[in-house]
Amino acid sequence: MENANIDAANQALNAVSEVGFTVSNIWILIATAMVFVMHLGFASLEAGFVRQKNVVNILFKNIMIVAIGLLSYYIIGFNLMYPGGEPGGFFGFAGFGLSMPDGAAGLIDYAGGAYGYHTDFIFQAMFAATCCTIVSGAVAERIKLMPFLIFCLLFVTLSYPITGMWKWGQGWLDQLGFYDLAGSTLVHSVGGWGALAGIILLGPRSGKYTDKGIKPIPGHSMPLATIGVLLLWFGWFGFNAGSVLSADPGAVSLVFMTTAMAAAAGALGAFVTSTLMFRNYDLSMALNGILGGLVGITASADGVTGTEAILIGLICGVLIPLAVTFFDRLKLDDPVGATSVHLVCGIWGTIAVALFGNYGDGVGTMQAQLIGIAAIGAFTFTFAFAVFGLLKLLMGIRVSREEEFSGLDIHEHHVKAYS
Amino acid sequence: MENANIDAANQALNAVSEVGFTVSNIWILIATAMVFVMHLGFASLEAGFVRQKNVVNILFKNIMIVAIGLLSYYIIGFNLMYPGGEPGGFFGFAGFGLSMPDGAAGLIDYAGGAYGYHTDFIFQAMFAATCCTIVSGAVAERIKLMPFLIFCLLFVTLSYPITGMWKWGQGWLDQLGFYDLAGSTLVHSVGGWGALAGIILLGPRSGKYTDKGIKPIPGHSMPLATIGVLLLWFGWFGFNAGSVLSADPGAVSLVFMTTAMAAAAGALGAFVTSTLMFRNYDLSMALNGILGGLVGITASADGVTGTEAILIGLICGVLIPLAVTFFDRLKLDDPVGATSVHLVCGIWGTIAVALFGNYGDGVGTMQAQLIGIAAIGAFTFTFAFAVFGLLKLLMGIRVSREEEFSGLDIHEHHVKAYS
Amino acid sequence: MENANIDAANQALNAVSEVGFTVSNIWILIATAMVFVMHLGFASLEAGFVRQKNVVNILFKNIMIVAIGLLSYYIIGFNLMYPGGEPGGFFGFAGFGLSMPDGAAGLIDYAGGAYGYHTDFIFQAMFAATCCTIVSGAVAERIKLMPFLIFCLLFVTLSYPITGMWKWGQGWLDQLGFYDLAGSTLVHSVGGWGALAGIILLGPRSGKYTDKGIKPIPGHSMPLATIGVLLLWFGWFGFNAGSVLSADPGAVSLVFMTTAMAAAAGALGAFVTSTLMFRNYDLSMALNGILGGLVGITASADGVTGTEAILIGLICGVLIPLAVTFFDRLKLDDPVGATSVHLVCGIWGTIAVALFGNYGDGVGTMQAQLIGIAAIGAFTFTFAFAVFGLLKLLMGIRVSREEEFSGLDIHEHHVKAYS
Amino acid sequence: MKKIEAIIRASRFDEVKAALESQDIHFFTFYEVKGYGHQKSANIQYRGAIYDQGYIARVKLEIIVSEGFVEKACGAILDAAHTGEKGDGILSVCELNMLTNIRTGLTGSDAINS
Amino acid sequence: MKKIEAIIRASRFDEVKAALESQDIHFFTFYEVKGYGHQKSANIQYRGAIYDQGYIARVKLEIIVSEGFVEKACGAILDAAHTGEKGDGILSVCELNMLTNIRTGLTGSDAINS
Amino acid sequence: MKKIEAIIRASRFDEVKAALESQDIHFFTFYEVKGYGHQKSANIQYRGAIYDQGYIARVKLEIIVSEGFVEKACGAILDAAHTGEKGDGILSVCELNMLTNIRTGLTGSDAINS
Ligand SMILES: Nc1ncnc2c1ncn2[C@@H]1O[C@H](COP(=O)(O)OP(=O)(O)O)[C@@H](O)[C@H]1O
Ligand SMILES: Nc1ncnc2c1ncn2[C@@H]1O[C@H](COP(=O)(O)OP(=O)(O)O)[C@@H](O)[C@H]1O
Ligand SMILES: Nc1ncnc2c1ncn2[C@@H]1O[C@H](COP(=O)(O)OP(=O)(O)O)[C@@H](O)[C@H]1O
Repeated sequence: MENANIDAANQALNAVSEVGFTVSNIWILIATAMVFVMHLGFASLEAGFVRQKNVVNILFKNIMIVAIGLLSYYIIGFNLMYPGGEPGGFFGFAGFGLSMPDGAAGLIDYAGGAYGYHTDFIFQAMFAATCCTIVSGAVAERIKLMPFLIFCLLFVTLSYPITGMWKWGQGWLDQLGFYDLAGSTLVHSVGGWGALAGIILLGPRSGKYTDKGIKPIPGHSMPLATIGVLLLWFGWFGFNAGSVLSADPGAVSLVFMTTAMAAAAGALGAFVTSTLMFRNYDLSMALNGILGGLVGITASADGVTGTEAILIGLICGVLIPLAVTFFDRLKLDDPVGATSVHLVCGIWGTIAVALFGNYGDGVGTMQAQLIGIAAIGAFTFTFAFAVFGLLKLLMGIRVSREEEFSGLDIHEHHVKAYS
Repeated sequence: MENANIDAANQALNAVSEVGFTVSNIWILIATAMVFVMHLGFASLEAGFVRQKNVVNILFKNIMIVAIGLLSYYIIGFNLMYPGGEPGGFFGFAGFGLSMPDGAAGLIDYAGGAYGYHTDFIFQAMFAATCCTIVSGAVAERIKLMPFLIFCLLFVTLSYPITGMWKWGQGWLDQLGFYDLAGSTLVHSVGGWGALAGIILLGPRSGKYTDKGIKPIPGHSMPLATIGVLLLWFGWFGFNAGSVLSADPGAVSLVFMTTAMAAAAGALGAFVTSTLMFRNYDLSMALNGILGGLVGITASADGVTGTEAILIGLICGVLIPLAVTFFDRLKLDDPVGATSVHLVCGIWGTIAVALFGNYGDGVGTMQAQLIGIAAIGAFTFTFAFAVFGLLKLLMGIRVSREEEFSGLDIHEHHVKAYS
Repeated sequence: MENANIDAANQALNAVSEVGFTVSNIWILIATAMVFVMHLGFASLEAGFVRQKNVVNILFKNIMIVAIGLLSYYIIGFNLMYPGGEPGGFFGFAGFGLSMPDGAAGLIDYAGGAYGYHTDFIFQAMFAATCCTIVSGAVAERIKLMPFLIFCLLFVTLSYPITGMWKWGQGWLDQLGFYDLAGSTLVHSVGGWGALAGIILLGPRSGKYTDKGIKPIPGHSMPLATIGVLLLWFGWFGFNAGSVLSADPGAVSLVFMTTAMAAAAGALGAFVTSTLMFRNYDLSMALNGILGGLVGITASADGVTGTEAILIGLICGVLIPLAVTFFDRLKLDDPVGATSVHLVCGIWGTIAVALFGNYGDGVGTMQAQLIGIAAIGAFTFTFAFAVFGLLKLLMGIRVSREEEFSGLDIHEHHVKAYS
Repeated sequence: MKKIEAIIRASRFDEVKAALESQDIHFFTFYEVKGYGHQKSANIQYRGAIYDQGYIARVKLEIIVSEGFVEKACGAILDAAHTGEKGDGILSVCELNMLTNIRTGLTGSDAINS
Repeated sequence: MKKIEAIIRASRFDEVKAALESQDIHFFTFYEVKGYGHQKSANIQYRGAIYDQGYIARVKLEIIVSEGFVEKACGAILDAAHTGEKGDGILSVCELNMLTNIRTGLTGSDAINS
Repeated sequence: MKKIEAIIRASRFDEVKAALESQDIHFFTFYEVKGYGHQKSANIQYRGAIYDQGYIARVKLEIIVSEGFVEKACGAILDAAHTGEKGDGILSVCELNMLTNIRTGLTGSDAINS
């Protein structure tokens, strides 16, 4: 009888864990769908920021990136990033394809009742393709399609999972105390470094930097760009709050709040700064400001207060017009501002972890953060530079002048975006 | 032993409450993200309904409204609207910024296990900016940027939270028995009254009302407007069903159903009415009909049957073309139909609470509803009129004729929406 | 005392079931909102794939389909599809309108604790309209508005629920062992058969098939089409994973994964095949490939491995350019490729159930699947052909040549999509 | 050299092009213009207000020919653009003082036979 | 027959049209063109870089009239298009060798009085 | 007064503009046109079907100059628009009967020197 009572109570407790698991798991799946929307956001934003004659090309690339990203992460990437074995390591590979443990081991026991194996995979897979999408915007309007897709395949299959493993796969950076909630460095800076390597090797779009100064090449559709940014903001709620990796009410709601505040502050910061700098209300800067704020808060969204989030975002917003102008001065032509948004704000956001919130002690954390930024930056930039460089040698990465003038759409796809 | 059993059972019960809290909380956060999408919806809709030459301007305004709305609600608005103290009051202020109670008090105990403090804030903050977005559409294509942003700052920081507090902050209207689930009056009419004040003081776009009659000024992109309306519909599921303020299965699923039925009926009502009135299948009317239906059901979505929801929505749909024609006859120029959708249908939806469903007794409820509509209308209109009036005196609110002709984009932003 | 213990434990167990119910129910409502987004996806995709002069028309149709679909499903459809009585039957009708059982019977007891009555209705109602949206794309640019809306009303009120009942209403196909998780056949092929009947009776757009060969009529906006497809993909997560009809962690996360993998593989398959066939990187094919993959996995998303999902999707992708070319050779003009995507891949996806995964024994299952495909195909095609044929006789279904040349927007709606 | 200018219905463009080709005239320039004439435009109706959009979208052709081709070209256009309904458009011819082919530098009728 | 061509400010189009109508000139063709002249365009500013878009969007009118109408038409345009500010545009007249109405086949001044 | 009309490659517009400016010709009008000529257009390919889009997008310039400037203007254009590849375009000159500046009312060559 006594035992029966205990059994009933235990049964209830088990049932509770199961329901708790169900909640967390479904939340991470919903977050996955929201992260998926970021691909749509990037596609819209980048399409809006290029000229009409290159719109089909950028859409095609972004579509294929998602497909290639998901497939290659399924076959190789996931097992390169979360190899299971040896914490603190530099590299590991758990074999090709998925191998879900049977029974509870693949479900409620997989991550301590927070999410199952398939959930883990699909959430991480959605993230993976993001780093290529970031590159695609920066190299737009002049890169050849095929070499770009090959670059993406290698970047998302090898480079991203390896550096990702260093932190999220319990690798050496994790051991060191490096912190990056959802990927200010692991995703955004990684994309930014790839973008930087690309635009250095490609050179600017012809006509951008003239003797008489910088000729702006306005994007062909501001509504498309705006839709893209707001969709990215929406998706980012899933990106950051899904990275809590459970439905823990305190953490998830904090992340929602800090994410929103940083984005808003980013818009404000970029608005004020660009208005002062250029004496003009520049929509593209405000849009980049939002994205900057989002990138900046990505590392620390679960550990700062609202006011700190506003500060982090505000600084991102201020950085955006400065960075855009800076890269332009170096004649590094980036049609969508990907390096300013993802690289600069990604680095700042990673540093911010050590300045705000309550992540370990100040100095130790700062050291870990700087090492992380440097190590991942060095690896990624070298990888991307080597791959782009090799492709340049082997098959060329830039379209001909004539193709550039008449547009990649008509040359590579034989259609026009609008008719 | 006995005690051990009781402990186990109690432990289980506690665990259940916590999971229940987790579910409710995550639902309201997801609803928050959906409400966020409404900002994208408004931006698209309004951009679609204005002329090409003013598209960047309207996008810029809508972006900045979200940023300003979130930030000012963080600093002041939230504590003005949910001051905690003295139920039945007219005004209260709980200090600047957020102040989350420690431990369970800010989480599971904050709202009886339905959502935590940060969730409460961010959900309400997403709502707040909406009222300004409504104004932005109505005053589009002729208002100066800076005075408009100042108006928004004051409207969302002071006016919206004060009247909001009357009901949702347990103020005097709540005490009176006034009912408004998600804000037919508190959000939509409030926006509508602000819009009305604005268009009265601004005057119509030049060329709209001529000696020869009304010259329609078609919106520049019907796809953009349609995308906007459907995104609004999507977001409205979060707006209304999130306002249940828990994941209560009965209430949330009822709200989903009534919301969808009213929107569908709104489309049908506007379609039939406008086809009869104008002998033309007018897409812009069907779109406004959907929005009208959504605004109309917002007050009562949790207490009416599907058939009642259809009736409420149908009447909204019928009202739309009548209201649009009515405002045009008064030469009140509203490019996106915001007053017809948000003010007229908002009032009707608030009245419908007393006619349908099971909210208290008929007469008493009707009285409360009418008092609520009148009081909030009077306060908001006066506030908005005063602010716009003052701004008109101090800095002017309308662009010059020449700017209007060549478009706000080139004059205020020095770019074109499309190139 | 003993009893008190048991009571406490039981109380805990009851509370757990209730929370479990809350989770499942809220998930299916969120899935409903995601399925709603598919209507926006279809509207964007179809608008993008038609010419500028017919954009308002296609948007108007898609808006009205949602409205008509929801309303008619409320009044008749739902009770035709889920009549409650006699499993194994062919037809049943449970009376007009909704009739939610009181108390727990309409909530936690309604579907074994997975979802309540209203949730059931609204989730199914969102599905219903989809089948008409599929038709609308295929018959675009030449069908008259009124007959089309009448067709939709009949199709969604009668044809879709009747065949739907055969499987999902526990009708004779269900008894037979026919399997179709979320509607490769029940939704997509049904839409595809309707589309086929329509385009046969309508004839091609004038100028499409000339003596000199097929003249392509490019869609007017590739960004719009791309946005549409990615929104559809997003919505499909809700469509497939919501069809699990609970938040069961294992099933839902499997479905998320297989859905994503099939879509990615569909893009890849169509990309490679169309590049080989046409020596051109055709964006419209890659987009159709994604949709094809999604349609293909819809029947079996809860029972195949990731690798099988990739295979299913890949074959869909390969089928797309072949099917498009095939229908073009038959001079069946389908501006958006609806028949290729929804009919061809829908049939393939339904067959795939018998080839992959673990649904019953091979031969028996294959028989059931083929019978299902044939029976539903025969019924639907006959129904659609009869209705379109009758409408053709009674009122004509095709616009005049002149209207076709100057566009349906100016003739039926008196506006232009862009100005 | 003469310059022929024709303002035609957008819906007759394909026919006119074919007619010109059948007369061995393969070179010409065209662009979209808007015209007021006998034919009135369809009304635009938006949010309950009706208005006369006024103009009709048309295509304008410009063809430079040597004297010998003027008649053939004009005949082809007059024929192919004709429907008999209001709105068929007009055809004019004017004199050019000079014509040069930019690629070859040849002038006069050589400029277009090269 | 004469062809009048006027390049005017887009913002004066409605006035010019009304002035022509008041002179009983209801038929004409127009299209959007871009011009360089005294009036300089507003600068475009994007992502911190400023540039002179260069051209100004203008409307070009083409009106074919018989000799008797030239003065009336030109007078109406000169009047209605005038603002006195830089950028008012120019008006030119040239001779046509031939004019035919495509619908009626009538030529010369009959072509536009039909 | 003469009107120079040139149909050039869109890709040579910047060069032609610079060449005109170097000849002190700062005023002109241009617009986008479509042309059929020796140069054939890229094919459009969509959903498996290929088709010849036919025309090529070009820019048309109109420059009104007094006699003295005709040669300089034509020379500048011929030079700057030349690539030697098929598709360079053509240049024509015709006589104007009258030219008036709308702002100043001045006529003839004064109309463009004011
Ligand atoms: N006098 C004119 N000057 C310039 N364009 C003209 C003139 N008359 C007609 N057009 C052009 O020709 C088009 C067709 O003219 P319309 O009078 O409608 O045809 P029809 O002469 O066959 O009745 C007009 O829309 C306008 O573009
Ligand atoms: N010589 C010319 N040749 C061709 N177009 C001209 C010429 N002069 C002026 N235009 C056109 O007229 C427009 C107005 O000229 P502008 O010099 O700005 O006006 P204004 O003469 O009143 O100062 C120019 O933008 C251009 O399109
Ligand atoms: N006879 C003509 N009449 C009108 N436009 C012409 C004529 N010949 C050429 N053009 C225009 O010039 C453009 C270039 O002509 P094309 O024959 O391709 O160049 P090229 O003479 O250098 O080979 C054509 O696309 C067309 O717009």
